[in-house]
Amino acid sequence: MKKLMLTSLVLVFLLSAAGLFAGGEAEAVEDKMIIKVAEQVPNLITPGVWDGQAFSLNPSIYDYLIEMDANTGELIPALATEWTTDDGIVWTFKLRKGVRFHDGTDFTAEDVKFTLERTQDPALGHLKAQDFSVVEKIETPDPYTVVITLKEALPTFMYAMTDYNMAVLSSEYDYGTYGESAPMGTGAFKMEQLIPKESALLSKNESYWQPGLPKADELQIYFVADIDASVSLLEAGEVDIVPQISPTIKTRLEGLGGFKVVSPYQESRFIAMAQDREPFDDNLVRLAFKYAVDPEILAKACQGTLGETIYYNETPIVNALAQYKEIPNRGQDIDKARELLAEAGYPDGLTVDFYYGSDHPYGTEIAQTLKELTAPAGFELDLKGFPRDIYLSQYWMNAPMSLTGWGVRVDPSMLLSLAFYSKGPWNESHMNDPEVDDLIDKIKGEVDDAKRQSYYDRLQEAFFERGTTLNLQVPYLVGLSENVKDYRQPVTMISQLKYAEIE
Amino acid sequence: MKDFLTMLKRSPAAIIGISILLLWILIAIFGPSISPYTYTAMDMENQMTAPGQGGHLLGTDSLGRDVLTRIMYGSRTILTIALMTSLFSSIAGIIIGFSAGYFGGNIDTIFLRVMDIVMAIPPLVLSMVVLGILGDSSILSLTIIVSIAYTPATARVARGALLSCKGFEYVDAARIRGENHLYIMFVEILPNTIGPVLVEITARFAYSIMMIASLGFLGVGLQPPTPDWGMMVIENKSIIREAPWTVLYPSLAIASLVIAISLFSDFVNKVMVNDK
Amino acid sequence: MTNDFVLQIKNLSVSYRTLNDAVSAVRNINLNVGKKESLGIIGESGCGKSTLSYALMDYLPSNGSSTGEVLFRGENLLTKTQKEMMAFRGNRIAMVYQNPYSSLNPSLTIGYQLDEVTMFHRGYKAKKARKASVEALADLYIGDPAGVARRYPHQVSGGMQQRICIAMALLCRPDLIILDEPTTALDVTTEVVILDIIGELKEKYDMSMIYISHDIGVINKVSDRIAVMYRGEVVEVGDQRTIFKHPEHPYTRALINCMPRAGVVKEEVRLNTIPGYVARRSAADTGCPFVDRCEKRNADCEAKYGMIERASGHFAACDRAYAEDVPDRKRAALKIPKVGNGSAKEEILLEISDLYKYYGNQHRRVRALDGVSVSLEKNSVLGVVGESGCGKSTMGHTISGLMAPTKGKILFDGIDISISWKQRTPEVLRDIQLIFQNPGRSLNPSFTLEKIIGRPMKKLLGIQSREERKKRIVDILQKVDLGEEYLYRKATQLSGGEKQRAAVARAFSIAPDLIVCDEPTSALDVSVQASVLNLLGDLQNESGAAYIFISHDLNVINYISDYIMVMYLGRICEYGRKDEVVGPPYHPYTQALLSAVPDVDPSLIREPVRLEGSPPNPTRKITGCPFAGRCHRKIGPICDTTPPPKVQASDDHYIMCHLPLDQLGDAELDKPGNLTKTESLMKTVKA
Amino acid sequence: MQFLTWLIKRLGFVILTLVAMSMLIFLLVEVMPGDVAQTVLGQSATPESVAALRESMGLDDPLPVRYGRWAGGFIQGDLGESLYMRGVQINTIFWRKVGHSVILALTALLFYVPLSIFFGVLAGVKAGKLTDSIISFFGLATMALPEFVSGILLITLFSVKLSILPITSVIPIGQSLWGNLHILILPALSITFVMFGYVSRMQRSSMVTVMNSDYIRAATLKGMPRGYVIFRHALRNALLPTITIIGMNMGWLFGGLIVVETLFGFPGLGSLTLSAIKTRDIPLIEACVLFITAIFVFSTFLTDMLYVYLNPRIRFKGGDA
Repeated sequence: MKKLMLTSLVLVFLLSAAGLFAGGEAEAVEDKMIIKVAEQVPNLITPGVWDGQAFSLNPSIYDYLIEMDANTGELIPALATEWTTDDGIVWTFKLRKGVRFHDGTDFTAEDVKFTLERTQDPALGHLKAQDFSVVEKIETPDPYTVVITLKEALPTFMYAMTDYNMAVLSSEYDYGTYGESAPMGTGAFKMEQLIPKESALLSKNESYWQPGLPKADELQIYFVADIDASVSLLEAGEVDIVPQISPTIKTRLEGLGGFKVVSPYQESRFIAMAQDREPFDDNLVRLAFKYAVDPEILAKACQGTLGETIYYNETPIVNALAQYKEIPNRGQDIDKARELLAEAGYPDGLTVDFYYGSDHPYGTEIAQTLKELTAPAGFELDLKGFPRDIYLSQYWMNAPMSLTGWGVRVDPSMLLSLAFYSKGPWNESHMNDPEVDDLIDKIKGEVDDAKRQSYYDRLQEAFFERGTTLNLQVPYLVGLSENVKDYRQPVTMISQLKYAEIE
Repeated sequence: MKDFLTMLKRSPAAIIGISILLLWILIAIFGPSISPYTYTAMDMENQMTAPGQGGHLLGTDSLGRDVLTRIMYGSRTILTIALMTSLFSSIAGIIIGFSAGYFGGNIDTIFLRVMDIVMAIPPLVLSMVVLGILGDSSILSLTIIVSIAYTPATARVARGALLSCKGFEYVDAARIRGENHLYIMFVEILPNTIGPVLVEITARFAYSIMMIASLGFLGVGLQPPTPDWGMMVIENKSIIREAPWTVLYPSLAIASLVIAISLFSDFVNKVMVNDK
Repeated sequence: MTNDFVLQIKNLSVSYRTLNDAVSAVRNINLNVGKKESLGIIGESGCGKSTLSYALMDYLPSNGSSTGEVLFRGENLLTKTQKEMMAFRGNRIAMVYQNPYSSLNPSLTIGYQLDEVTMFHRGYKAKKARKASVEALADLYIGDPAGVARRYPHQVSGGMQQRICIAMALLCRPDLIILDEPTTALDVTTEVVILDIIGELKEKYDMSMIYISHDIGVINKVSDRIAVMYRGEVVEVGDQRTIFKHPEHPYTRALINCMPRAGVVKEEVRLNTIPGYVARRSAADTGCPFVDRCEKRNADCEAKYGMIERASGHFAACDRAYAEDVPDRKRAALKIPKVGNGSAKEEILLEISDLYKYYGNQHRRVRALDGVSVSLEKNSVLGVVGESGCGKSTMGHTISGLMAPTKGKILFDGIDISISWKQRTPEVLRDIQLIFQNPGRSLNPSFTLEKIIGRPMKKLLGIQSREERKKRIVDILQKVDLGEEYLYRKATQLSGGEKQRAAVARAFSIAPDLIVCDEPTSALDVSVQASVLNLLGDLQNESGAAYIFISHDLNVINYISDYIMVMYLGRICEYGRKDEVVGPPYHPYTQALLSAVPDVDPSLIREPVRLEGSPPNPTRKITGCPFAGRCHRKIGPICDTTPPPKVQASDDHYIMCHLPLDQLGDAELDKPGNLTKTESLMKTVKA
Repeated sequence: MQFLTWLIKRLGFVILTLVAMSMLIFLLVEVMPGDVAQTVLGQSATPESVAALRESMGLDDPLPVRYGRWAGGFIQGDLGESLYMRGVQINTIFWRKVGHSVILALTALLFYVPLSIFFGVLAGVKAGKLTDSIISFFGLATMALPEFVSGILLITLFSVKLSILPITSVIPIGQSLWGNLHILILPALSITFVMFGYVSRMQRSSMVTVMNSDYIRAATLKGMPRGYVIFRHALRNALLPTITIIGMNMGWLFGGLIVVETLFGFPGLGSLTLSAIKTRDIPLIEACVLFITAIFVFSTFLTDMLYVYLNPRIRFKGGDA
């Protein structure tokens, strides 16, 4: 028996020793610049189909027609060298010459055409199907020119090209060959090895069109489901970049030293009140709810400070955009809220089912805080939290009240027609307001900036008066080790790791 | 009963176990009503305060909710679910296991095979798959699913207990008296299997607590803001360094309750089964 | 003389600590075992005889402690460490246990378990050890000893296992061998052979022996001197005949008198009983251990209590066995007329014809009943006797309805009841009752006696009023000598004898016509057995119910029955009135059984008939006589091929045998064809 | 010959169980509410596209046809295509994770089997003494801690305080598990914690039973040394129930792996199962659950064989003289 005991002890020892040696092995690798990222996306990379493409993997493999400058917010040419339109209906894109896909084939107008037409494939369920349904026809007069004719004028159409779903694919793209196991684009990095739900290894695209880029030789991405695990890898020096960390971890990392936390942009959390069903069909109830909310508490619950890291307003337009109109918060007023509720016919309060994705960042915190905050005014929120994908596929769009995360649309009009237009496909609050519809139509067709802005101003006032949504802006935080330089991620959410380097 | 108390006096482990269990039951019954907070009440002045500060005995979590209050409410949830699952699975197990063991023959063979098959899926995996796919974990669905997941095991125990009594001649005596099957199973045999059945119920009780905590940990258990201990651990895992109490105390609660029940179960086993 | 003692026990006491107090299991024992002497220790269960044997080996559980001295050839074993004891155990003192099967390690071969003894104690190498083991097995007349050594314990029969255990004990030629009820778990015909071997080997190897048993008959066969133990004390020691003929201690006398034995029948003698039961004894309890149950106690007897040499070599703690100041209790025999003898025949109550019962499936069919026909008169007792596996219990169970027979007919009062309980009418269920062997198992431990006895009343007599039932229960409880206070006791709170009385009460509570008694006394101590037998006799006489009394003990059967049926392998060997069956002419098997039964009276010990081997596999289809394989009177191939004819010895006595009637007498024993002891042992070697 | 018949019968039953189990799992997963096509296409799906996908996935076929197709694929080693990672063959990711989990499970076995048997035997031999009480209480306490609680304790001790073992069991890119065996230690230890209590208590009670048996008494009274009695006479018999327990709990062990792998981010079958469930990746769920149950069935089968081999009473059944 003692023998067994000894054997097991020896085993433990051997295993530990093996571990130590393994640790040493990694350091022996020659002098390459390697950027290591840990993120929660499992591995999914099919462009157009899932949100996870916003993470590091896709933007490194693929390119877009137009990029956004992370610092200035200006549009900069990428695969398209210039884009022009006269009336907002016919758009001409000139393409960059000499760009090659990772498999050596040339990048041409056919590829762009394929990428755009793919959005309308019904079996795919492309996330941009709605945005591009406005496209009438796509012509390729020569290999480096694409002419797009729209059904109606859309002066901000070029912004649609910056969306993360619009990575330019080779026209030979299909699941079988270039699908999830062997993705291929024109991007700064080439896929070397992909282990789904585990890790991906990317190497520098030596023939990248942008001279001097990418700066790193190798990109290593770990798919770690658990954010805490990712952070511990960062702390242990195993990785350099961890996106989507929580404010608490931010505080910790900053306290530890050797790390920095950046917030490239903010995301929105829309609290939607369905306009077509009880009780929020009555604007008094919506107003009552708005009066019951204390944004400061909400911000604290999200571990931030209102006005510094967290923003709150009653319109869907985020404060970082030029189109935003500053309207002061109405402030919490429980008495007023009760009054309004009584006026609406609910003197004893009311119960509402509140649906949300329980595993989405900030989801649980916001839901629980709202429940607490609005209870004194007479609202009883019945929390219905579901895993995010279940929430989205089964409950979202069909709930009296819901909480959903929204990425930033660089052009707010895209968002408005999607989510607040009465016939909008993602009109989660079932908003049906003639004035808002009218304003959205005007904004989309208006070429003159000042006029367009005046419509935006009026629209935001209308939202303040009778809108169906509350917008909580939460920071998107990325934890970095101190030696990471030039981490860029514009509001398009596309990380531009090609600029990043390790000192 | 007197024997029970005498035995109890001689078993310090059982006394500890029963005391902790009683304490938790008392907490579950009275705790919430003596706490100045509710389990969702947020004290935004005191986010992640250490135990003892700001009027929070065991500190607060990242939303400023009182950890002690949440643990007290949580004891209510977990005790209720665990008790119900252990009772339901035991009752179902007794009915199934007794029928199979009593009638024997093909019924028994089929029963054993079916149980083998169901038992091949670990209860945690079974519950996880069903709850995960349903996506909606209420106290009710959790109770039903965990009960079902545990039923094969309890049925096996019940069947074994019945078989150990079935050979006794008092069963034969009842038969040749013309008693019907139900009478024999539930009036003659059941009281004599009470030992192993009670042990099974108490052991199941402990397992249920671990299972519910584990499901909570995996995120397929109860949904927030229900104060579930396992969920409290996972919810606060990311702030374990900043506010270790938010993880430590729920963990301790789980451990102490499971240990207490296990000690109690051991004692029941000693008194009701081994001494006979 | 003192130096000749192999073992001297001086003032040995053993006590156990329990939760509440200390229990005195063995106290103040003084015994000597001389060289080559055989000491028998007799006592009822719980009297401390096994504890004594373990105390001699200095092997007590952790809560036990012993005081006194155990001098083995002058060395006090109790002061030795466990390590030092290793040199004695199995080497100079060896032990054989009651249950051979559980005493052998199931996962090691027999050879391995034998070899290790000499390897440790003699330092033998594997080969030599195996040689010694094989020789030891051969010593025990085990055929193919080398082959047996390669087997596992479960692959040999119970009798063989016990022989292996004995061989193991003898490997190192110990000075002293302790046998703790070595034959209790075995059938009588097997027991005879084992006892023979023990006697022979004791002589061969000049061993001293301590033989422990609850059965005076067995002790008589193997012991020179006998020690009687009661509640931890030796109350009397003396040589075999003195103890039987002139017991001094009232307990010894009472014990001998409560055993059914040859010539003791219910018509003539009422068995002696000892009131009460053997109670546990606490360490604080002093004085005469028997005083509570003693009929002969008087005011000053306790003062005079003490072990005194009453005659040369005869020690007793009391001399009041025949004290006349307290007269013997009257033990009037029942006024039971002998049945048969010319008196008018009673009506037939039960008629069984050609009854078959098979168990198992096509591959492995056990023929438990293989064509049995018998009938039973009203108000009579049919004793069914046979060794284990002969089908006697199966017969009882088919009659009582626990199972339906495979084939054949059972007519009860003219009604066909060859069906199981499921199809029987409530009347039939009521009229046939079954008393089980083990009352601890047949009374539901969760219920009170009120419910246990009241339930059949409610169910089968339809008495709905609880008060009415209660009245009747109290009546019947009083009949079985249990007071009203037992009404609310649970079965677990009763002693073995009380439980069986309660079971009897349950059977009688609904006034059945037929009671099947399936070994009702074999789980009980002799003193308790006697009272239950008396009770059964009384109640039968009183109620007029008929019994089918099943037992393996011919003495008990002989005592209680009117008719006896001897069974072997599912068939009847012999049937007849009691006196006809126990006297010649006999079936050879009956003869063997009768000769094998150990008798209480040492003067009656007969030279036993030794049977070969053990009963054959019951799954084998038998074409001839079932007993042919072991029969000492086998004629030839005819026995194996042709079923024996029914030889009618008198009107109601027949024998199933190929031999003619005149050759089935006693005298035939010594005729050629019967084997000598050694020959028969040699023939049992069939592996 | 008899053994062969037994083996064939037993194997037949194993196959039967697997078939029945696959049906059960298939039903369990397929009968659940929610439309697969809807789940795949998500929020933006139009009724036409859902219908198109249903058609192309064959979801409109009757249940038996779908089961036949699925099971047929399994038999040919085709685990199907992931729903969530569209276009990815499950085969390409599944076996790597299974390999990792098997290595983890075996490591855990290497830890807890000797440990718990050793301490179980020790407690059984010293039954009623202080050693026994300490071991028994320790066993109970570890058994009562859910894996994630003991795992967090281990992390706090070894990773946070001592910093000698990694918090997260991630395999560095370009390396295999074999070069990183140290990441197995903490997960294996947390499993050991739970299993130790369970197995050591079983071992203790079977040891106590055996030590109180007649044949141990007989062996002692044959003058055999105590150590010899324990090792040669008691251990083999006392190990039999433990072996059964260990074998029967293989499935349970894999269940426990889910929690442990999730806690440590270990890339194995357990974390794969959880992520499959969370993403409602039905083919992947089916593959994972079927594999876990298959492990249970086969380990039970192997345990039975081992039991028969070690137990002469069964091995030579029917070989009576």
